[in-house]
Amino acid sequence: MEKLAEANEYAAAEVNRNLTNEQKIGFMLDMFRIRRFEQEAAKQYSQGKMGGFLHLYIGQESVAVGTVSVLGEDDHVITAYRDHGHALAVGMGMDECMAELYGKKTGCSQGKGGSMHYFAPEKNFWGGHGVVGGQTPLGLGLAYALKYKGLTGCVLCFMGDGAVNQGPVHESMNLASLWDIPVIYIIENNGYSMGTSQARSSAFGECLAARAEGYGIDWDVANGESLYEIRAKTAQAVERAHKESRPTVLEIDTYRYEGHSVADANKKKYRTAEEIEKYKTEHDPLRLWRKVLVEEGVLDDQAADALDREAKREAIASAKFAAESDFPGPEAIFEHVYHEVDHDTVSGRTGKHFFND
Amino acid sequence: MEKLAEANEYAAAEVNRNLTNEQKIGFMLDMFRIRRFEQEAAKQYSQGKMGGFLHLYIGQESVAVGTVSVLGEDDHVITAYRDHGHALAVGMGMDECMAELYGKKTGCSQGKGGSMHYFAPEKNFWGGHGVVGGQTPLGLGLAYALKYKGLTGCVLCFMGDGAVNQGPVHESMNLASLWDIPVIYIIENNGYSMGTSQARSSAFGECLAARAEGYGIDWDVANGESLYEIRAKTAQAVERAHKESRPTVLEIDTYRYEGHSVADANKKKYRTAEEIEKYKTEHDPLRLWRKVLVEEGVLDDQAADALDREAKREAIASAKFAAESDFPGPEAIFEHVYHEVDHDTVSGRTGKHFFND
Amino acid sequence: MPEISYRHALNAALSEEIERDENVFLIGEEVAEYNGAYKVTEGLWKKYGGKRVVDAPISEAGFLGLSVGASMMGLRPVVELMFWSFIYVAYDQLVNNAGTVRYMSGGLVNCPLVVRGPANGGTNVGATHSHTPENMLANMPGLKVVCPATAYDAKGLMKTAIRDNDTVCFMENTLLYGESWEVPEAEYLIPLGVADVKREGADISLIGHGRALLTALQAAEVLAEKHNINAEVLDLRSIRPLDEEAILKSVRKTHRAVLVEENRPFCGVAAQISSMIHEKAFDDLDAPVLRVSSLDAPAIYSPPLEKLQLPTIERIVARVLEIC
Amino acid sequence: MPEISYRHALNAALSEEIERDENVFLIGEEVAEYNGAYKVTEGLWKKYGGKRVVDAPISEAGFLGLSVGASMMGLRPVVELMFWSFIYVAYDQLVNNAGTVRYMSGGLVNCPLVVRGPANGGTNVGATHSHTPENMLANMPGLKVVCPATAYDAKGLMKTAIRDNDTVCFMENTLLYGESWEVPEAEYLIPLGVADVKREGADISLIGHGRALLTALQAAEVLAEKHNINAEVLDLRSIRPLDEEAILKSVRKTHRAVLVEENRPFCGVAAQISSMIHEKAFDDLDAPVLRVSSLDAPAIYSPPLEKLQLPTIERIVARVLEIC
Ligand SMILES: Cc1ncc(C[n+]2csc(CCOP(=O)(O)OP(=O)(O)O)c2C)c(N)n1
Ligand SMILES: Cc1ncc(C[n+]2csc(CCOP(=O)(O)OP(=O)(O)O)c2C)c(N)n1
Ligand SMILES: [Mg+2]
Ligand SMILES: [Mg+2]
Repeated sequence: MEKLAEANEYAAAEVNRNLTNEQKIGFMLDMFRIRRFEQEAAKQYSQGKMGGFLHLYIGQESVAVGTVSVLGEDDHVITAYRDHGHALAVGMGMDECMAELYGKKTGCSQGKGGSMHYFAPEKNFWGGHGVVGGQTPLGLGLAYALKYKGLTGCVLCFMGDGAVNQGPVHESMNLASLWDIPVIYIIENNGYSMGTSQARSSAFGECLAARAEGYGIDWDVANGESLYEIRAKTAQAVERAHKESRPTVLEIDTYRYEGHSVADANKKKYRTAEEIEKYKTEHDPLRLWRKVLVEEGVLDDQAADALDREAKREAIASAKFAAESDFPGPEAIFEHVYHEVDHDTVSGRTGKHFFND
Repeated sequence: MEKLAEANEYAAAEVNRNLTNEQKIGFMLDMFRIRRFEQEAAKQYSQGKMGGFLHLYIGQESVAVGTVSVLGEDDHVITAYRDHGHALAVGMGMDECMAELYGKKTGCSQGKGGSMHYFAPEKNFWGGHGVVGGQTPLGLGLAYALKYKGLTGCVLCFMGDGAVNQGPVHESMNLASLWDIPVIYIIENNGYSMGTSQARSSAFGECLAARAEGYGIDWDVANGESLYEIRAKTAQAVERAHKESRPTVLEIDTYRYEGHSVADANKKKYRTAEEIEKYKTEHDPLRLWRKVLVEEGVLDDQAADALDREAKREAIASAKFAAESDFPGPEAIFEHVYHEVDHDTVSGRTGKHFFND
Repeated sequence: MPEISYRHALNAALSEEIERDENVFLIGEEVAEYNGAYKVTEGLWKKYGGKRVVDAPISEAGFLGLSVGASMMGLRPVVELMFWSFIYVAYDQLVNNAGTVRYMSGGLVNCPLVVRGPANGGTNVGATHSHTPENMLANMPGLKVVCPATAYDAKGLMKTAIRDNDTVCFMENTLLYGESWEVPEAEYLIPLGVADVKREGADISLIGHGRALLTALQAAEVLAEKHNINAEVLDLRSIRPLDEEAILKSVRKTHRAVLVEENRPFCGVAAQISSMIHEKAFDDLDAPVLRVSSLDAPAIYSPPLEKLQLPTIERIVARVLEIC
Repeated sequence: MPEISYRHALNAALSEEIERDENVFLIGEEVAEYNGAYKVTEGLWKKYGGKRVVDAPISEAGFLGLSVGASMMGLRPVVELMFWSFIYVAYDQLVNNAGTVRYMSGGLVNCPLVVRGPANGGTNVGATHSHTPENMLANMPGLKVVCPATAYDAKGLMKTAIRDNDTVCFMENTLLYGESWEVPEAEYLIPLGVADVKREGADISLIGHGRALLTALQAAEVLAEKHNINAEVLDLRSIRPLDEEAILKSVRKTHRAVLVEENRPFCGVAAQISSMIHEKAFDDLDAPVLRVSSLDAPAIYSPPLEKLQLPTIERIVARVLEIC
C-alpha cells in the first residue's frame, strides 16, 4: 500500500472537501457497526447458532463504507458472498442481517439465503452471490436496466481478487465497454482468494485493474486504508458513469484479518502471523480513520469509544433479536420458488409446479 | 492491412531465408489444395451431398499454411469449426476430409463429426471444435501435457475474432501465463463473426491481441496477406514457447470471401460487395504468394497453373471417393461412446451403458 | 384461418409483445441487423430499433447474465440462444442466478425472463450442437420449460412466457421453423402447464412434446391404418409446469401409454412421466408404459444415421405393438 | 479391518494412483498447499510436489478444459471441483468436450479424466452450493457417473475411475467425509456399474445412492424394528453405467420398491429407475414403485428446514408403509 499521507491528500477532493463532521462521524460509526456485527456473528457461529459459511469482512470495512457513501438515489450495489459489510453500508438493519444468519423468518431473505445471500432491493442492494464472479453479469444487467429506463444512475459491482479469473468477468467487461454501460467493477484486492495469494492465481501486467485496458475501460487503483481516497476515486467513477455512461474498473487494496470463512482452519498457514499483525496495527482502516478524525478535531477518543460501544450494543441486540425470532415453518420450503404460484395467479394455478407427489 | 511490401520484408527473417524453392512451391500447392478442396465441397454441398454446416476458409489459406509450416515434430494444432484449412495444412488427406463431409465411414471421423469436427491425432491435429472458444482450454491442456511430459513442443490454438469474447479464452490466457504453458493463441481476425463486424462485437484498446498484456503475455499482429510475415511471427512465438515455455497471442489479419457458412444467405448484406471484391483482387493470399514466387523466379505462371490444376484434380477425385464410400452402418451410433465398451474390457462389460431398452 | 409458419408465429408473438410492453426487448447473437440466424426475429430490428432488438457478441454467459440482472430490475428480456446447446457456456447464469435468486431473497427479487432458441437434433450439426436440455432445466425448481410443437402453440405460449413473472426456457426446433399451421389473427394466449389432446383416441396414449409429438401423430395414423389401433396423442406443450391431470386422464381412458421424446433416455422427460404414471395410475394400466427416446449416444453427424437416431414412426409403432 | 474415514479412503486412493502412474495428477482450487478445502488431498502436495498436485485459480472452465485437453494427450488428470455445484461455470467443457470428443472423432481421441468433489445439500450453504447433478450428467452418453456411499466404496471406485479410459464424474459428499467404515489395507478395485446389496431383505427393495442410501439403511432398521418389514437395501454406487440386473433381481425378489435419492425429483435418477423397473418388471410388482427425493425447491438455507428438505427416515418409512 502506498503511503497513507499521500492517500489522505484526497481529503481535498471535491467529494470530500465539504463533508460535515456529522458525515465523517457517520462513516466511523458505519465501520464500527460492520466490525461489531461480524464479531458478534462470529461469536454466535462458534456457539453453533448458525450453519454453513460465514465470510467475515473485518479489515475491509472502509471499502464498503467509502464506496457506498458517494452513491445517490439511482445508484445500486451488488456483491459476492462476503456481503455483510455492503449490506450494512447500504442501510440494511443489523436485526434482519443477523436473523438471516440464524436462518430465521425475520431475516432479510426470510432465512432462505443465509450469510452469502443478503438482499434488499428497496435499498438498491441486489445481493449477496455465492458463485465466484457470477454476480458480474448481473451487475452489468442492473446498470443496463438503468440506462434502458433513462435513469442517471450506476451500479457498483464488487468482486474479489480471485474472482477476476472467472470468464463472466471478462465477458462483462467487454459488454460494458462496447455498450457504454454505467457499471463500476470494484475489485476488493485483499491479496488472497482462500489460501491462494494473488501471485499464485493471477498473471497480470501492472495490476489486476489494468486488464480493463484491453477493453478500453478506464481503471484506477485505490488505497483501501483511506476513506478519503476510496471516496474520491469512487466518486470519479460514478461521475464517469453518470455523465458519460462509461464503465470503470477500480481496484482497492485491502486486507482481511480473519480466515476465508470462519471455518477456515488454515487462516494462519498461507500467510504469516506477522503479516496479519502488521495490517491490524499499521493499516487498520478503522484505526486510521479514527486517527484522521481525531487529528482533524472532529472526534475525541472518548467520543470514538462511545460510537464503538453503540455499535457493539446494537450487534448484541441483533443477536438477541435473531435468537428470539422464529424459524420459518416447513411450508416456506415451497414458497418463493415461483412468483406466479406465490401470487396464486392464473398462471400459477395451471399445471403442476412441484414434483414430490 | 499494412503494406504488403513491408510484410514481405519478412522474407529475410531467419525462418524464411533458407527456404528452398521446393518448400515455397509446396506452400503454393497447399494453399491451392485448400481452396480447391473447399470449392469442390461447396459445389457438392449445393447438390445436397452433405448436411449441416459448411464453414469455408477461402481467403484465409495463408494463415493455416503459413503457421503450420513452421511447426516441428512435437508441435500440435487445434482449432474451431472452420477447420478444413488447418486439417489439410497438417497433412490430412482430401479423401478422408471430403468423406467426412459426406458422413461416410471413410471420413476422418468415420462420418461422426462432420465439417466442424475433423480430427487426426497422429498428425498432431486435435480438432475441429464447434462451440466458439471451447477449444481454447483444450489447446492449453495439450500444451500442458507437452510440458508435463518434458517435451519441447508447443500448441497452436486458433480462434476467430468473435471468439475472443468467450470467458474460457480469458481464463485460458491467465492460466497460460501463470503456469508458463507453451501455447500460442492465434486470432484469425477476418473482421466478422457471422454478420457482426469486429467493431460491433469487441471493445478493445489497440487491437484484440493486446488484451494479452493484461496477463503479461507477449503478443503481435501479423498481416495475413504475407506468408513470409506469418511464418516469421509464428516462428518467433514457437521459439518463445520452445525456449522459454511462454505463451503468445498472435493476431493475424485476414478475410473470408464466402458467407459465415455456405448456408449464410446474408453474406453480402453485412458487408459491401466492393469490400469483398477488394479483398479478392488486392489482398488474396494465393494471388499474392504466386506473385512473390513469380517475382523471385521460383515459379512461372504455367507452373503455377499446373499446381492449381493438380489441386483441383485432387479435390474432384476426393468428391468421387466420398461419393463412392459407404455410410457407416446403424451399429456405428453406439460405437465410440465409451472407450471401455469399444474395447470390450472388463470395465466396459459391467453395468448397462446405453438406455434405450 | 390463415396458415403461418412456426417461425412467423414466433415472430408475430415477439413483435406484439414488444409493442405491448416497453420493458420487453430481444437480445442475442445476430438477432438484429442479421435478422436472426434462423430468421425468427426478421424485420424486428428494422421496425423497433436497436434499443428493443440488440445484437450481442458471442458471450452467452455475459449477455444472459446481463438479462437476468436487467430482469431483476423489472425489464423483460427475451434472450435468443442461437442454439440451446450453447446454454452450457452460460449454465450457471441460468440455473444459479435466474433459477435461485427469487428463492434466496425470500421473494424480494424475481426474474421475468424468457430464454429461447432451437433445441433439437436432426440437422446434421453434430453432437455439440444438438442438445435437448428440457429435462435438465425442468429439474430445477424456479425455472419453467416450454416446448411447443406447432405454430399455434408457439405463438400463444410465447406471449404467455413473456408475460410470466418467472424465468421461462422456451425451446423451439429448427426443423419446425418452416412448417405451417393454422393460426388465428386475433390475439390469444395459451397458459403454461396445460397439455393439449392433438388427436383423440381410445386404445393407447402417445404422449410427448416438441417435434417428437408430430412424429407421434404420424405414427398414430399408421397405427390406425395398418393396425386398427386408435391412438390418443397428447401434447405436453409445457414440461414444467406439467399437466399431470391431462396425462392421467388420457391414460385412465386408454390404459396404455407410449412416451415419445427427442430427449436422450437417461433421466429424460419420459422417465419422469413414466414414473409418475406408474405411481399414480398403476391399477389403471393394462401394460407397462413404454418409451421412445433418441438413440442413446451423442448426436451423430452422418445424415442417414442421424435420422435413425431420433424417434422414428417405425420405432413408435413397434413400441406400441409391444403392448397393444 | 481398520476403520478409516471416507475422506481418508479417497486420499489413499489418490495417493496410490499417483504413485502407480506417472500420468496421474491432481488439479483444483486449494488442493495443494492448502491441503484441499475439505482436506481430501491432505499431505499429497507435500509428498508428491507441485507437478502432481496443482493449485488452480478460480477458473473452472479453464482448468477443467485444460484437463480435458491434457487427457486427450494421455495424461490422467483428477480434477477437484470444490463443490460439484461449480460445474455450471464449466459445463460446456465437461459435456461438450470430454463428453463428445471421442464420439465426434470416431474413436481417435479419448479423455481418461476424473472430475471429483462433493455434490450434496444438507450443509446450509444455500441453493447455489447444494446441487446434485448426477442425473443430468448421467443423461450424457460418453460420461460416467459414480456416487459412493461408504469409505470402502469410495476408495475402490476412485481407483477404478482413475484407471478408466473414459471420463468419470465422481460425486462425493461433505457430510460423509468424516464418517468411517472398514477398509482393507490391501489394494482392491470396485468395478463401475456393479451395485451392492448393503442389507439383505425380502419384503421391499430400498434402492439409492450416496448419502441417501445411508438414510435408507437407517430407515430399514426402523422398518424392521417397528413395522416388522424386512427391507433389502441396494446401493447403486454407479449411476452410469448402471447395474440394472441387480435392481431387477432385488425387485423380482421383493416385489416392491421405494427409490431414495437426494436428487430433486423432476427427472431425477429415481425417475429413470422407476421407469425402468415398471417397464421390465411390471408383472413382478405388487405395488407401484414409489420415490423419495429432496423436497422440490432450491436448497433452503435455514438449517432446520434443510434437514426436512433432504430425504428423511420418516419420509422413507412413510412411503414404504404406503405399499407394504
Ligand atoms: C465458481 C466458484 N468457484 C469456487 C468457489 C469457492 N470459493 C468461494 S470464495 C473463493 C475465493 C474467492 O476469493 P476472492 O475473489 O479473492 O474473494 P475474497 O474471498 O478474498 O473476498 C472460492 C474459491 C465459488 N464460490 N465459486
Ligand atoms: C458458444 C457459441 N455461441 C455461438 C455459436 C454460433 N457461432 C458459430 S460461429 C460464430 C461466429 C464466430 O466468429 P469468429 O470467432 O470471428 O470466427 P469465424 O467464423 O470468423 O471464423 C457463431 C456466433 C457457437 N458455435 N458457439
Ligand atoms: Mg480476495
Ligand atoms: Mg471472424
